[in-house]
Amino acid sequence: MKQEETIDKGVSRRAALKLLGAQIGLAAAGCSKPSEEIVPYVRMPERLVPGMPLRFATTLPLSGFGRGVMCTSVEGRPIKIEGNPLHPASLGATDVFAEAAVLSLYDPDRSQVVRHAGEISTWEAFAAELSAVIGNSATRGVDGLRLLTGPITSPTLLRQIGSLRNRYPKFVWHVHDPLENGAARDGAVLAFERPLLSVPQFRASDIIVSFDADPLGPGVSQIANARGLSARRRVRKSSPTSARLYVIEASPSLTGANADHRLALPPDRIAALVVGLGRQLGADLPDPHLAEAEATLLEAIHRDLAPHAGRGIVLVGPTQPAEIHAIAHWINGQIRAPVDLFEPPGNGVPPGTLSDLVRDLEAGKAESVVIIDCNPAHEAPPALGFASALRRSKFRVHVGSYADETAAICDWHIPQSHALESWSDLRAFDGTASLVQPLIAPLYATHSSHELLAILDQRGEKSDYEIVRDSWRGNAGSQDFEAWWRRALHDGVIAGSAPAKVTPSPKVPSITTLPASTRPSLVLRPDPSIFDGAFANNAWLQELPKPLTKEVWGNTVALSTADAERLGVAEGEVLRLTVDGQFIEVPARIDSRQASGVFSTTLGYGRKAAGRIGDGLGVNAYALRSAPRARRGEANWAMAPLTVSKTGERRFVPSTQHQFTLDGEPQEVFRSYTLPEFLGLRSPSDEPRLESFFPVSEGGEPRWGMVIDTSLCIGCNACVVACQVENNSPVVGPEEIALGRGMHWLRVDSYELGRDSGDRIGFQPVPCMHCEAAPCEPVCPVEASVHDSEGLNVQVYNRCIGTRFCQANCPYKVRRFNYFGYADGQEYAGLGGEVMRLHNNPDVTVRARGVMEKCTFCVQRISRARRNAEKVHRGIADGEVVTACQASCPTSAISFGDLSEPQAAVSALRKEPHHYELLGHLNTKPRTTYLAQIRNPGETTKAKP
Amino acid sequence: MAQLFRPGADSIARCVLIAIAVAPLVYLAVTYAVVLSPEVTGQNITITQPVPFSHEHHVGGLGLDCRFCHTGVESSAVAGLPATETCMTCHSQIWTQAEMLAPVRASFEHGVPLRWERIDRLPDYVYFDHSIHVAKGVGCTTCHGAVNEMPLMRQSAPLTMAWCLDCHRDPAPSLRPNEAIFSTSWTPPADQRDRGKTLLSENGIDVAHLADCSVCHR
Amino acid sequence: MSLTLPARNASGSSRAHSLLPATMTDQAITGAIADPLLRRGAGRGWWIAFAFALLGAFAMVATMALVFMRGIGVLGNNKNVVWGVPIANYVWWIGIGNAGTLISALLLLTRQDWRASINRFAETMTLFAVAIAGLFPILHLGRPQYFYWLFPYPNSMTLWPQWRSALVWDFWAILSYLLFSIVFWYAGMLPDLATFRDRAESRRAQLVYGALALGWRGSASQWRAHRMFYTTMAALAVPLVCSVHSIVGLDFAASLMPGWQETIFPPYFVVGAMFSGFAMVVILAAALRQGFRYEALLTPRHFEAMAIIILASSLIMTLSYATEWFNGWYSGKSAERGEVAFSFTGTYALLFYAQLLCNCLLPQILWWPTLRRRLIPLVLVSFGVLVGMWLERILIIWNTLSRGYLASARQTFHMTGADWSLLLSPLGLFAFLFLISVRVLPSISMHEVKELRHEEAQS
Amino acid sequence: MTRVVIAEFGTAHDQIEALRRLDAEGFEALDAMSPYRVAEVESYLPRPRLTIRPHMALAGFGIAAFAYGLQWFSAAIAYPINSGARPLNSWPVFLLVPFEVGILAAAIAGFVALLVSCGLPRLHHPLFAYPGIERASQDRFFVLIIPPSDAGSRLALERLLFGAAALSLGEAQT
Repeated sequence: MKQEETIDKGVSRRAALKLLGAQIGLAAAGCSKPSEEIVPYVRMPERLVPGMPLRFATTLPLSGFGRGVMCTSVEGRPIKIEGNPLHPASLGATDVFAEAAVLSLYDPDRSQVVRHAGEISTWEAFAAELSAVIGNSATRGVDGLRLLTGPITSPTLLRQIGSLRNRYPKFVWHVHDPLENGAARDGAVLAFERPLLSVPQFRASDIIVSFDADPLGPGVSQIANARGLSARRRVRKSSPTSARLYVIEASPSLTGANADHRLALPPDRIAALVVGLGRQLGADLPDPHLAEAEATLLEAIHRDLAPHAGRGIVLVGPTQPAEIHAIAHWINGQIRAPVDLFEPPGNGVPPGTLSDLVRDLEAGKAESVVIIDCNPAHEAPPALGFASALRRSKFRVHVGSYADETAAICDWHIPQSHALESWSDLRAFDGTASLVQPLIAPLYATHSSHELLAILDQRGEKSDYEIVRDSWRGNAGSQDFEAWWRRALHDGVIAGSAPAKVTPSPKVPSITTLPASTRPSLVLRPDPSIFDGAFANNAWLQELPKPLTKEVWGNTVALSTADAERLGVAEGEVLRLTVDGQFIEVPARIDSRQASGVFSTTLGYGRKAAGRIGDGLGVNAYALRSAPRARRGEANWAMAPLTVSKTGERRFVPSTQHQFTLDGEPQEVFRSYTLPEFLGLRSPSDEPRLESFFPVSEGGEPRWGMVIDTSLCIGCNACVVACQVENNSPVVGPEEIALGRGMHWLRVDSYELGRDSGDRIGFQPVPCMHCEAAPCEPVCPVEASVHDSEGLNVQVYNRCIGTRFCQANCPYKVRRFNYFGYADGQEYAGLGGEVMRLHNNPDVTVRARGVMEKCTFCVQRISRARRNAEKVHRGIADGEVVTACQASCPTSAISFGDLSEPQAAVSALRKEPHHYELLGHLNTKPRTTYLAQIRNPGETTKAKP
Repeated sequence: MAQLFRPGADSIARCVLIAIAVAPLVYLAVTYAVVLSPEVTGQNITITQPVPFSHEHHVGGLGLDCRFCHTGVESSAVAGLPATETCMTCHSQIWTQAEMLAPVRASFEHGVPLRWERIDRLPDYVYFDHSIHVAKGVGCTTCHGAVNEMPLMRQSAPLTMAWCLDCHRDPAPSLRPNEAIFSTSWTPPADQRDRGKTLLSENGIDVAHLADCSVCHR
Repeated sequence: MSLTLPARNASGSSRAHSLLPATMTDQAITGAIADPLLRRGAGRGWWIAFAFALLGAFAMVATMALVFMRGIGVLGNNKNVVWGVPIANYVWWIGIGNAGTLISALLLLTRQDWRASINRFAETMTLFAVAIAGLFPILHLGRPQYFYWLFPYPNSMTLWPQWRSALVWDFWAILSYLLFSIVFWYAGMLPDLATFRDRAESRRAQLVYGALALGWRGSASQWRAHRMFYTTMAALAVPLVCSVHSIVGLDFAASLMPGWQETIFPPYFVVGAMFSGFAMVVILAAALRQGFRYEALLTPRHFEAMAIIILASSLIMTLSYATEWFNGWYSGKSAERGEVAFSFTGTYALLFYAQLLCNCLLPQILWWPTLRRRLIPLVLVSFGVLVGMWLERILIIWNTLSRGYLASARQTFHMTGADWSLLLSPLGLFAFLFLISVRVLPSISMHEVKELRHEEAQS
Repeated sequence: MTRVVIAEFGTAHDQIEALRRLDAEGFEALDAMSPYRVAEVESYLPRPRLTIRPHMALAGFGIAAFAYGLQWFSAAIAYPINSGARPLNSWPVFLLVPFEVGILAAAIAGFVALLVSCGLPRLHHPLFAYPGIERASQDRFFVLIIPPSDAGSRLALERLLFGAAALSLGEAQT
């Protein structure tokens, strides 16, 4: 609502650069005091007060779907993304991709100019050639014009494509989605006779059974799923219940990590279990011949689902064929599962596939191809032969944020504006639409897809602003459109735009044979950090430790301990994986939680034209994707047969955690109880307090404290990136990580709790503990590490001389040292570019080389809240200070507040029976404390391997 | 054997020994003096500006309120410098041909901002917030000096940490009533200490927090 | 601890001429010590050694420049093992540095007559070793340009050092110890400088030594004051030395990390310092003896006495290690026990066994009198001890910081090229300084040797 | 400026013997010079009270007290900062620095006192002009005697000294 005027009146790029100039001046100010300029505006933009941040609602895309966000902008620079509570795909939280979007915006490797045949060209030249080509085609009815895009939910884009279709009757739109779950769509067709989308409502569930699905893993509905599940797992003294999660999966996923019962099985056995469950519920299906462990687990699931009619959900993942999805739909129907079904967004005619396009290209039927915002040259299965087919077209245009692999095989490359630079709209995974509004004028001469489609449509050049508004003019109804528009922008969500739910009855597909057992097989997963590869040049994401492996800057192939022993493979040994004659060579990682006979790796790596950050990292697993097959959609997720051979090479992908098992006194580190055990716990106030030589001083008020619920933490990492963005934490690069360095203030430790704990992973976010008796403080010789009167353990960067005694003496090892000027002149790869300074949070010092830093409990946010409160002579309310990690958390696992306030949420949490201090026996009196993980396994069953 | 040294050598030797002992102390004293000198702190040093703007004339003479130009001072961390259009509110009417205002007119005409030299400079790691100081009873002239008497602006305080702490540890002598915040003529009354104490409690200033490192550094 | 010499020398009556040959008259002693410096040029051996040492000194300067300019990221320290080679070097060099003054003072107070021949160069060794040791805490800082913030001086920030930090204690300990050692060394050398002044042939040497001797005349009243001062200094030196290395031990012991938080650290560090210090003195004595033909001044009896101290120290070190392991177990804490187990079986186990071999087993050959009276075995043992003691220091750091409390924070240290250079090149710098000093300053105390000879003659 | 008789001896033994005889004969020995400390000579020579140790003690304890005071002032008064919840005046650990600097101060004070007691620096001293005195720091031993006023005693002195194996005899200013 505010943004509209701001943009219209022009917080121009120049304005941003002016401030940039001031910023650089500030940064250069050293001891010798070089002169420093103040550059005021010529005309003051309305509502902008220098130094005051503004927040705007917008929407960020992921796989074509939108997640609503609130973006903080300082003097025209978007610097921080947070969740939009009103948006169904955010609910106030974020995921790693949303948090990292700001870095992509300022990425200096982004494409900045129009290129023709590799040479710098202009938009005008392109428009001229395009109209010539289209004009030429037009005389022949635009026979050969093809549009290839990624998945699209944007109503405006769909409208524009529909318009193109009307204008050129033979025009065809193709969609390429490397992460497509085709089997699910086909399964829905089998069950409902139409490709319905299904959205499970975890919030309303007691029993969740996941057959290789990963609802908590990275994806468009991750946040909503996690929010929903957390609502059913928030175990408190007052509500000692928890939903039960069964996961049967081929390779470790976040969902599996959070399971109460987990069984690792190859994909074909998982299918057998679904068939078995169908049979148990009365479907006419062949006998799956279950092994004992499988049968025991299935029995337990069946026994659990029966009494929870209407509160049980069965989910099936993309590795399963369409029939299995259909059976799951049927099962969900039988148990009245809380799953919403609705029609997928579209514009009437379903788009063609990439295979269709390749076929047409080879047949010479596609003369002109416009590729928008997708990278099939990297992602398409090699067997499809996309690149060679594309070369047969006469006119190839690529529109994208990067001059990537696909741009390299096109004649024209048009730089695309970032989502934070352009107007658009998007639908969430549940169909809710919301607007995308720019937070900054395009940094470079970039264009939006809307502008491009508009000139394709030849209805005159129009700004994306006008195009998007045109799409919604009809929606205002009786309201004044401007008011409606402002409301939609302000809320970040368009009320009533979600499609109606449908309630068809599913039917059981008729199958006679079960999927054949072919082992070893290969299972692919989207990468938890760089997803499908589109984020490959985002250094924050590349350096984000993957939740389960803690690997960064690359990918590995995971194999089970049994397979490793059988093949004689050691950690780091490079394996050659061959499928259908295509092979890749990936370093091995032995994972005890991997299903035997299954090798798994993640997609997105092996980029060749991603940029300075992403190039040459990892191995491209898309290369192993087999060509599209019926009933499995375009994108294959499980491949067999797989041939594995050793290359004799060893290569290690750097990782940030090297031991995943707890030893010594696990109770001091990570506590995990079953629900019955929880009920028997004493209240923490009954526990004896440790004695100390020193007088007890709890400090002044407010007494800031944080409580982290490890039952709720799903390990998604959003907090880690949120912290990095908020606090200007630099990236160090793979070489430094390999040396054991890194700058994340907040890390999520993951522990394998073992089979006795249901194979669950313990996720423990570890920020600074802000110990009241902080071991780091008395050892600092210069008072750089000290306490403030509100109990924060503060690190005064400008006083720090870098003895590192504090970190040596920190039992939690939460301090991070700038061995080089990671943010201060010795940046990794292109991260030192001038434009990169724009992402910095002006409220947080950019640390110099040689100083120690660490979590501050977002002291800048505390300070802002304090100043705001003090200006009007009031106290800080509970919930007024929200730390960056807390704000991002999709499960609200992190609480922060004033411990001296008995009514504060944190005070209540500290009284929970499963509350504990990390390494409490050291008597450091941490202000960050934990709630133990509560598992809810079934009583009579125990999943056996 | 002949004498190696002349009789005067003894005195020289004594002087050398004493110098060795005294040199570190002298070094300390000299550096301390240098660090506090205006050459290093910038105190009272006038900097050449693109336009020789006179606070003496505008504030002292015309009686403009500080907030007329420094609009952010009550709401934001930075007080802000006026946009060129603020200057032009008057100077499109008066002194329209003045030579010294040529840069202002050029800026307005071409949309190129004026580039002022910063006068009161704090290091990057110091987070100073104008609005909270103004809200709590610290007047403009307390830190910026009698700007109404400055034909050209200069930094009137040393802006060292010790100087900041003087007030943060004991704000009472520097606090003034709300209505006098923007006054350039305010001088502490005789019973300032008592009045300051009253203002401390009225404004809810918790002195115990004020010398925390995290108040200014983060 | 009491250090007794073989019985035949213990009583005054049988000590006559036992340490120094009868041919060593006052004149001969002066000549033997002063003339190689004042009347003869340096030999080829010295020049060759000097060339190598110069190379090492340059390497040290280059490494320091690299560390200062690129940042300490060039070293292998990582986010959890935040300390590494510079700190180990610091402890090692300060250990070497402790020995000189300790030897000189302790042996003076306990009236060990063999002290006279070794105390001067041991003190010289102390000065250079402490000076080099003092470089490392600065070198390991992230922002070495601000090291002076450890000093309490009036400043515009109104900030002071944080006196509870072991690093501040370190700062004062090193500073005090270095200055104290300089005073002790210089005062002890005053009469010898006067000898050099009087014996030098060139006018320039006369003037330089003359100025340095401050006009020392050797009058009885001067000797009397000198002795009073010198013995008082020796009495102060012993607690000072013990406190210095105890404080270095407190760098670790005053923490709460497993494997560090141990009350045994201060005494065990002091003994460790003496252990490595004597090893270094043995090596330097052997080199001087060969280089300057000091056979008459540095006799097998000197070496034997030092060998016995090395042996005794080795036993104490072994006991300390055993105590550490026992306490680790006895504490009942899994982190402490795990730490001990980690040192035996963890990442650095091989280095740990090498340390035990060098510090505990190797010196045991000195039980054989024939071996400890021979130069080559003794020097080899000394080299072993020096290596073993460095390993001990680096493993104290690596083992604790690589393991720590949290399983998730375990991390291995990897040495970089700069680490190796920083480890080895200070030896070159030390050799460089020491070689220069033995060419220009009396490396054996002439007046004390003469006094010893006089006392022997009297009795 | 006093005139003294200087006798040179070849060994410390001769020097001691000469002093013993001088003392017995009632001559007043002013000082002795030797290349090392000959403890036995001191009983025959004037022994003014030495104040080196009191000065060292004074400086040592004084500076130590100052150091403690500085720590207390800076940590508890000037800028009281909560460091790991430790008491502002953490006296046990505040004793370490005073100990170190106290010893340093004692050493420096002692050295200054030594120089003062020895009358150093004294680069130019009349005795340095005495021929052969350079061997006083190498291998010769000298005795300085206040010359008797009457010629008879003077002769007795000379006889005594030569009898005590003096190598040479002379007069000098001191």
